[in-house]
Amino acid sequence: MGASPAKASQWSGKLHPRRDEVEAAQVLLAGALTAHNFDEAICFAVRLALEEALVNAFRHGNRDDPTKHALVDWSITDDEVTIQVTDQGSGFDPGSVPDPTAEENLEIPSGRGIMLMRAYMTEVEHLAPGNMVRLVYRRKQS
Amino acid sequence: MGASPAKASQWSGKLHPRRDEVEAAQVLLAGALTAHNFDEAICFAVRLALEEALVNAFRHGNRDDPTKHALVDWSITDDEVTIQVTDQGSGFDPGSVPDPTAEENLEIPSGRGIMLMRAYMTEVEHLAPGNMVRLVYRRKQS
Amino acid sequence: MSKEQSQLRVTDLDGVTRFEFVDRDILDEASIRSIGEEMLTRIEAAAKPRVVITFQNVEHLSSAALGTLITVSSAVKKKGGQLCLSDIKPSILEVFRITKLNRVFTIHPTAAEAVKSLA
Amino acid sequence: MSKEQSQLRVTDLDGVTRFEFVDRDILDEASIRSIGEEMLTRIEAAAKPRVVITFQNVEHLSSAALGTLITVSSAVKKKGGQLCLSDIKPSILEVFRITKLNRVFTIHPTAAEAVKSLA
Ligand SMILES: Nc1ncnc2c1ncn2[C@@H]1O[C@H](COP(=O)(O)OP(=O)(O)O)[C@@H](O)[C@H]1O
Ligand SMILES: Nc1ncnc2c1ncn2[C@@H]1O[C@H](COP(=O)(O)OP(=O)(O)O)[C@@H](O)[C@H]1O
Repeated sequence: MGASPAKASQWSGKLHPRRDEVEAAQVLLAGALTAHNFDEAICFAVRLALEEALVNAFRHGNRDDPTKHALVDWSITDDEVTIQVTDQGSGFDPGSVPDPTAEENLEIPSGRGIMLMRAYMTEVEHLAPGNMVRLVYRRKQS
Repeated sequence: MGASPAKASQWSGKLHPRRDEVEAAQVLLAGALTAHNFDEAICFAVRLALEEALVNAFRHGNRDDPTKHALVDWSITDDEVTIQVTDQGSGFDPGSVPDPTAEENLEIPSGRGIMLMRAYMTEVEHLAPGNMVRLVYRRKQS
Repeated sequence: MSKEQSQLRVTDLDGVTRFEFVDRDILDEASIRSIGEEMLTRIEAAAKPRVVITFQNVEHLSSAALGTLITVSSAVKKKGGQLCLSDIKPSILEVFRITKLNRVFTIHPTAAEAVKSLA
Repeated sequence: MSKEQSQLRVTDLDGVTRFEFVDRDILDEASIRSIGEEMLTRIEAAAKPRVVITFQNVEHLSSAALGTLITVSSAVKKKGGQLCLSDIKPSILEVFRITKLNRVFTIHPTAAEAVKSLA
């Protein structure tokens, strides 16, 4: 520890299913991304992925139980953003989630969260049993 | 780790000297305190102490350098709140700070941050060399 | 900001109903639900709804908001009406492309063009 | 919320200037500075300033805000004027007590009483 100009920004905390707490986490995430020179497009992508992960944690994982929380951890370097969201649920099988972009699913109102995370992030990994998701954004080599 | 209904709420992050980040941290702190059944008066006290510690970290410790940050850590149980704020400065001697409530200092516009922290918290400890302050609030036995 | 206020501005343009979002972010589930309900109430009240939803101010939206848009679109279709979207920022348009919802919705650059297409 | 807007409401009551805070929190250093500057400008403009600062909406303040109040108080005294505070919530009053600033400032329960005391 100590506040030396470290390479990585770490953050770790418990979030309750309240809009003000979710927004607070997004503000801190945006601040950390900006400090590591990630641009607006990347902030947009990472913020969207975190939003979807938190909605899933609170709704599906914690089944809308307001007394349950999500643990959020992130680590940000100049090259890479890793976010982990853990809920208090029993998990699920991410392989069994239907493709929302299949013609027959296009008009179903739900089921787009995971695919958006996958589209915007470099890696999306649901760790067994499925109550923990790891989101990675890796800067493209230029 | 894991999101079991743990006894302590941990939080740890880097804050930049921006109002939105400080407010975000306060929102998360209030959420955590409420989850541990601390009442409004205690939220008021703890929030004020964090505010003063952060202002000191950014202004005196980091000398208003906007590229520097403060590390904030807290741990909250049902009985106790511990907050640590670390800045990137070289510290100071907290023993040499004049008493702002002495008659001759009453009309000086500055110098009340540390005394407010001490008044509202159970313990305030400046860890050597002085760039780290540890604030503890302990619930009174009833 | 009180969440009691409507997050939706509603205007009538030559018999076309225009819905405009007030907030920059359409993320909050409670807001999304109340926005959806307000839209559905107005759509149910119309004989043959003609609706434009404009995204002028919108900077962020989530899959929950996309879900509400689909529900609204289905309600409009069921009544034999028509729905268009307009004024979608490039970053938000990308969300519609990724989810292939640009195939479900008719999207116009501006509200004026959208209204004209329904008139 | 734009920080460009004034965070201060100013009213004239029988020649007494009343300053009222708009925000619930007087914490943000930039806001505190601009509030202080606005107060000082108006005090400098008065021959013999009579000023009431009311805390109706104030839920939080910090030592930086106390500092500004002291600066304002000194400016008022220097011009031979008078300053009172009013409508301070118990939690905020406690901050004045702890810092012994209740000895520096004259504090009234309500703005009406404060204005009356200066009239
Ligand atoms: N954290 C989680 N815990 C349990 N189930 C989950 C979790 N995240 C996602 N799921 C399951 O995966 C499905 C698809 O999720 P997603 O793509 O985000 O769409 P939606 O949330 O709209 O259903 C959900 O309906 C749910 O069954
Ligand atoms: N983190 C810090 N780093 C260096 N000096 C500090 C720090 N915190 C406090 N100080 C010193 O202690 C003094 C008293 O602080 P405080 O009581 O908060 O009042 P103020 O900030 O208004 O001066 C400051 O003026 C400063 O010299």
